[in-house]
Amino acid sequence: MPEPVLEIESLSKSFGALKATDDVSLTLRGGEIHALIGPNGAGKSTLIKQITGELRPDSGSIRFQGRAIDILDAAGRARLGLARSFQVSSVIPDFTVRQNVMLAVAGASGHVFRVLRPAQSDAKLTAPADHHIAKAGLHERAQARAAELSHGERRKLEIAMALALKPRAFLLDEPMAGMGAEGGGQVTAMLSALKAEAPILLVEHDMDAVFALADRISVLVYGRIIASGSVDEIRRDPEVRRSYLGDDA
Amino acid sequence: MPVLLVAEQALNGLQYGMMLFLMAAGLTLVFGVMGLINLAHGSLYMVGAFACAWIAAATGWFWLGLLASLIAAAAAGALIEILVIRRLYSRDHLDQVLATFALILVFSEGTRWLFGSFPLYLSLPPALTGAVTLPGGLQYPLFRLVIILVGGAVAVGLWLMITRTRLGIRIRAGEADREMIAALGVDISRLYTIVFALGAALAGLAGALVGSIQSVQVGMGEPVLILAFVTVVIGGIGSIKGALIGALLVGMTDTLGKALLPGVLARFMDASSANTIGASLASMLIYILMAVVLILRPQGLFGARA
Amino acid sequence: MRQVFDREALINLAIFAALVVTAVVAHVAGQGFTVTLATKAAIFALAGVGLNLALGYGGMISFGHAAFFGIGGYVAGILASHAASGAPLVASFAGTTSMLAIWPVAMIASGIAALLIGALSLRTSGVYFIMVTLAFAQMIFYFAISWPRYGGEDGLSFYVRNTFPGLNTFAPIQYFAICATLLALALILTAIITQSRYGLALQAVRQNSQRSTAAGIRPYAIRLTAFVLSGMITGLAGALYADLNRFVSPSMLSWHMSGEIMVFVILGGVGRLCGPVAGAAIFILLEHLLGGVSEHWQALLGLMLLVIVLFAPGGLIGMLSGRKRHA
Amino acid sequence: APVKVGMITTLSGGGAGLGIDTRDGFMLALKQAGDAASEVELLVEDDQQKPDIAVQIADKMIQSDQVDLLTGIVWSNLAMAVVPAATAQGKFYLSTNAAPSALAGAGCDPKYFAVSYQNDNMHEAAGAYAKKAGIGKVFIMAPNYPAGQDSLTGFKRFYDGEITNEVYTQVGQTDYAAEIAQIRNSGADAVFFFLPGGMGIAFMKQYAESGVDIPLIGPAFSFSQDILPAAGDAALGVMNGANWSKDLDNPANATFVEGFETEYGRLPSLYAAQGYDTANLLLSAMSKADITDADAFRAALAEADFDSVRGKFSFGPNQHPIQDFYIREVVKEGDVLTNKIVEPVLTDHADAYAADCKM
Amino acid sequence: MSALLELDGITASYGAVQALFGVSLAVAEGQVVALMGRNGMGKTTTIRCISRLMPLTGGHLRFAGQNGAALGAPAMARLGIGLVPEGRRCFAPLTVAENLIAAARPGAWDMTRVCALFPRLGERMGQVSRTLSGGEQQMLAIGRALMTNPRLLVLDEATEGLAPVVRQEIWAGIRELKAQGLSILLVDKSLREIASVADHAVILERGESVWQGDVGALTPDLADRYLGV
Ligand SMILES: Nc1ncnc2c1ncn2[C@@H]1O[C@H](COP(=O)(O)OP(=O)(O)OP(=O)(O)O)[C@@H](O)[C@H]1O
Ligand SMILES: Nc1ncnc2c1ncn2[C@@H]1O[C@H](COP(=O)(O)OP(=O)(O)OP(=O)(O)O)[C@@H](O)[C@H]1O
Ligand SMILES: [Mg+2]
Ligand SMILES: [Mg+2]
Repeated sequence: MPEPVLEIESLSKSFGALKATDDVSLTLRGGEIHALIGPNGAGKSTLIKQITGELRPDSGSIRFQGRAIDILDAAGRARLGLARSFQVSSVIPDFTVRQNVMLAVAGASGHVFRVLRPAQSDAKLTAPADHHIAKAGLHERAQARAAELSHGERRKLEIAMALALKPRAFLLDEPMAGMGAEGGGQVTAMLSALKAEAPILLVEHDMDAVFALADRISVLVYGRIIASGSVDEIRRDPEVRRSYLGDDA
Repeated sequence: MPVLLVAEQALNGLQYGMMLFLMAAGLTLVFGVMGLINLAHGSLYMVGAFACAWIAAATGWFWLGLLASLIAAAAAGALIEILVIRRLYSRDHLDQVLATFALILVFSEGTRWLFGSFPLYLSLPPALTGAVTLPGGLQYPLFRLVIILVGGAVAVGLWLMITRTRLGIRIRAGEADREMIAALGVDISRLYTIVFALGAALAGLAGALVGSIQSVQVGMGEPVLILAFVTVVIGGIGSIKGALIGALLVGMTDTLGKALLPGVLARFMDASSANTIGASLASMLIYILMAVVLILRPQGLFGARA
Repeated sequence: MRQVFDREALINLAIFAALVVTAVVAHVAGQGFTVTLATKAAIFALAGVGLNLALGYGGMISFGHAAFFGIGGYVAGILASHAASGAPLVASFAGTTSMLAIWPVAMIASGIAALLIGALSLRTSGVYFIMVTLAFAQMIFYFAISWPRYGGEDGLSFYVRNTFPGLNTFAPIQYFAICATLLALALILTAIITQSRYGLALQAVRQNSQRSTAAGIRPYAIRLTAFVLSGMITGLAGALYADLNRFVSPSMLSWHMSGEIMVFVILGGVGRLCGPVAGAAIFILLEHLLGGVSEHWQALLGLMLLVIVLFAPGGLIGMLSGRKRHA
Repeated sequence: APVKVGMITTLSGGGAGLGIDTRDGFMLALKQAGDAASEVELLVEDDQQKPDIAVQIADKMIQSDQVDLLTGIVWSNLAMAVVPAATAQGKFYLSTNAAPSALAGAGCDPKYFAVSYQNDNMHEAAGAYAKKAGIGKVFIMAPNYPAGQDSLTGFKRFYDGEITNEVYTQVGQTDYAAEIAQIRNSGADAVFFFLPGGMGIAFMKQYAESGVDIPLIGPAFSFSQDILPAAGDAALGVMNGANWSKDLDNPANATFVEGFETEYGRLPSLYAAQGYDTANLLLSAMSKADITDADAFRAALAEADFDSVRGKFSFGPNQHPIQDFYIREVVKEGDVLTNKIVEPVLTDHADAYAADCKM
Repeated sequence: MSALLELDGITASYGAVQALFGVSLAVAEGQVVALMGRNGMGKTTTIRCISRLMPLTGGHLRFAGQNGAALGAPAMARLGIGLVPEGRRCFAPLTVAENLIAAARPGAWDMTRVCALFPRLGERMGQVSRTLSGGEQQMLAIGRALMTNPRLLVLDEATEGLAPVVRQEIWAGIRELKAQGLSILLVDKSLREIASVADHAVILERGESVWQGDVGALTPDLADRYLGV
């Protein structure tokens, strides 16, 4: 079995009386897509925020590539190669698509305090950016302002930015949301190619995609993991069917 | 220091706080709840004071002047909302800063043009003058007690309006997403005109009331503006309760600072430097208070997440 | 795309050239005071260029830049007055009248102030940031008013302008040349910074700091750096302004001053390279022209400003370049 | 030869009333002088009560307009910014009001004349009155800035009784409840306060409401004719030290007061009186010497050979006035509040700094 | 009888960029119409035009017998358009209850009924909507539109980001609303669900309506060509 890249141990986070995540443990191994599913409000996004460092857990610890990252801030974790996409698209609205991705390249490089060379003509930024834009299928829109993108196009930009971080692990919060059949298909293809580069923790409600992609699935309900296993195991699990899948599966 | 003096100073702090709240109440509505940066708030305060002074002098009737202050300020508020502010909601906060800065110039110079450069006379009606004796033998001006009451009443009224009425909820919804509230069928423009006029009327009322024990002159609104902003920000933007608590805190800090600091410093240095240094520190005190509050709680005491 | 960019660059050049030409023509025509006005415009523009870096590019709406302007001014005033009186300032150092020595000190002093104020204020954001910066500036203002050592409210005069090797700083046109050169340098520096990788990060942080963080960028450090730089440039402007008047007073530290610097930036165009230059120049021109029209010229000025905000969103440069500001 | 006069004064903003009176008083004198004033060319500019603007106007008047003489500044901080630089450039400066101590002592200058008073004088007069009236204990109060500190120093220079409290208020403060509470508890027999402009109005109104009835004393500034209508009855009975009053009994003053009322339809203030005197001083010097001969002109000014509305008037060695000071009381004449002279308190009074002036 | 909502050749632009080049569609009383197309084809833009959040540059828009192009957004909403916008757009600092109250207009739908439809909202009445989970926000957006008691419910990707069970509930809800006779215009990516509820479909391609007809007539061939299925 490949080495675990990301190990989460007993993460808990409460908002007042509400336990958004409750003693969650989870691993992400090299080369896999680990899907995290669960009803709305189960705590999936909250979990991702704790992993990326946007939220401080109340207790528990996180190891990434064998080292504890609990003391790192969000930017530090991103530079280590923890890339994330947002559930609600989050881009730099007045930047072009290309500038958005260049920003991610610059951020990943860790050298943001360079002032002498114009960014626009810095091949260290532009070349990788163009590459990732093409990969995400946005090359025709490279010069468009992000604010002018349609919803689906913006989702693609999120993925391009995640790619640009040269990640060692992807945390994708509903990358499929809002993609049409065609776009969704593209993303599915992209993700299955991507997992060779780095493992993916995938939060997604699109079960067709999850069942097609996931190597493992964990189910989070009311902040607790109630089941974890292969696609078939999860599909058959009566508790999961009742609380989440309904008669979809 | 004698007990009675301490009691009186504490009462003064409370009263000054309430006065600040009264001055800030209109701003709380417009700045705190609608999210509009209106530097011309002080000008509306001035409009109220001038309207009151003018009508009171012309008719000899203070209460008519007070009514006039409400009407004049509300009208001025509605007018600038319709002519200027309305075009700026969709713009940057910065355009609001520039436009309302321009309005200050127009209002101040316009008022001078109408009323001249000299301060106007406005004083309290006999019914409100004089001092009353409080339990414990403390003599206290009646008017200051009235300010405490009016401030409290305005606070409660505003709080009820904002949190309990549909109007209040819709205003806050409009502040969060103007387009969306319009798409739900609420005529947000008219709503904003009403709220702005209401905020202006409160500013005018404060101008008239406070002006009658301070001075009514061009430029009287500017120090008020800054103090009102400080008050609202300490309490937390969007919170009426915050504005009230902020005002009381500022009032107490300022009054007690002025009263006590020189005495405290005199233990460490000679009397005359204690007096001047104490006074300088006292004048910086509310800003220090604000900085400390915001550094510890970046969203103000009762503000929602920044 | 390219075309439009060039248009704004041309406008920038034209604005700066207009300022210089005004001063030179006035000098040739013997209109010493017009040169002084142009110098004042250049200095205010420099202060605005400083603020623009924080406000326009970094999205930090500072309502307290008068603090840095005033600190720069007081550094110049204090050094010069000590040099004049011979009273030692620290140890045996008795001030200086050399601008070349005064400027770095002014920039360091205002930079340190910006570091302290920025480090604390940047914990907040939005309107709260506006108000904390104002609070810090007010503290310094009240301190200056009541601190008798350097004149308090009365301010501090130093009668003769400080010196610059090889130039007669008292000649209006020569002093203008100094100020205009520094302004040009600051503009070039701003252009370089904003085009760079760091500039990209700064502007990204302004628009979406959550996203920038997820891209591995620390918004706090990026912002604080810009804030300090911004304070230093405005501080330099303060030192120049002190020398223009040979006088400093707490009015340089007042919130009106902060407001005015902000107005220059907004009037000219937020986040536009030459926005502050256009804004300061127009403001001073209006102030000067309208002052001759009526005693109530401030009302006219207010009306003019209103017209500009309402009908020229994006400031003067926004109107001229006919294009939304691009990040 | 013609004399070009540059008047820098405050015509807009909160303090505009004072500058307008200064200007109007000055112009009234020119007007009344008729042909004698035809040689005077007057330029007036608004300093907005901002020191930097004042400096720039001074630069303009000196560089572009080439005035011979400057005058008109109301505020000390503006005067400090303008006067030394102007005299250094060889221009005369005649002060219609502000006369900070820095320019009266070591910083005096042959081209600088204070036609008004020295800043401390009014406070000294109040102090002298308190002493003369045998007031045992005084509470003193002023804003915390140099003029305020000078004011309390000036008062104490002539008052030798007990000071119960020495309180510095905030500049621009509008609420005085805390200070009034201290006054109530001070056990003082009188309160001396210096609170110019709106601050004074606010204090007096609040004091009148407070039920405290310790008598008030102040310098003339807070009770000048521009302030009184706004303060209203709250100012009644306050004693204030002054170098001029509209009821001073001399022919020049009668002409002035009557002329001012006819011309402008309001009562003149102290600032108007000082502006008027300054113009007359200038005219008197012009009739004796040519301004191009600076030494002669200076000598002519120093003679002070004009009919002052203050009666006796001469210059001391530091070119600051030697004049009488009075205590006035705020009274009501019909419906109008104004001042009435009670008694003179200092005669032929100069200032405390003259000895430091090496000229 | 004329349709409740009728669009005829409408065009619209974002600044200088034209986004709609002629969209025509009609929704009859009680009908459910699906608006379909790939990403960026103009579905949301069409909806923004209908809700009067964007000016038309050409074409005709009629709703409930009135010329919609002449109305502002609030007037249009009061005529009976209930919008569930793309991206939810709940009023972030307001609580769930306040979000609902802000929209409320008298009629059959009230808080009780909305909570019956989405019990989760009932549990979270006092929570600030900013902190709701994605799915909860979506429910709130639908509930809020219902509170206006619309004649035409307009749903822009209303099931996006919802758990399968909830999505099924929402589709069931939509079918229920349809059964009650409410007219609905909806945008969604799920062909299967659309087929189960919509009567009629309109397909957009590059800002133009290129196909419309019965949902049943939407062949796999057409779906492949226009929707990339
Ligand atoms: N800051 C907060 N304060 C209070 N409650 C919160 C906060 N953030 C999240 N919650 C609550 O925590 C729970 C988990 O939210 P989270 O966003 O993690 O859900 P999720 O699993 O991502 O759901 P979805 O699939 O709908 O996106 C929700 O009930 C939410 O309302
Ligand atoms: N605010 C905007 N400014 C400029 N162009 C825009 C803006 N919003 C959308 N567009 C452009 O208009 C076109 C139509 O966008 P629209 O959002 O209507 O697409 P859509 O069909 O809803 O796509 P999706 O399925 O991705 O939501 C797209 O090309 C998009 O880039
Ligand atoms: Mg989520
Ligand atoms: Mg869409």
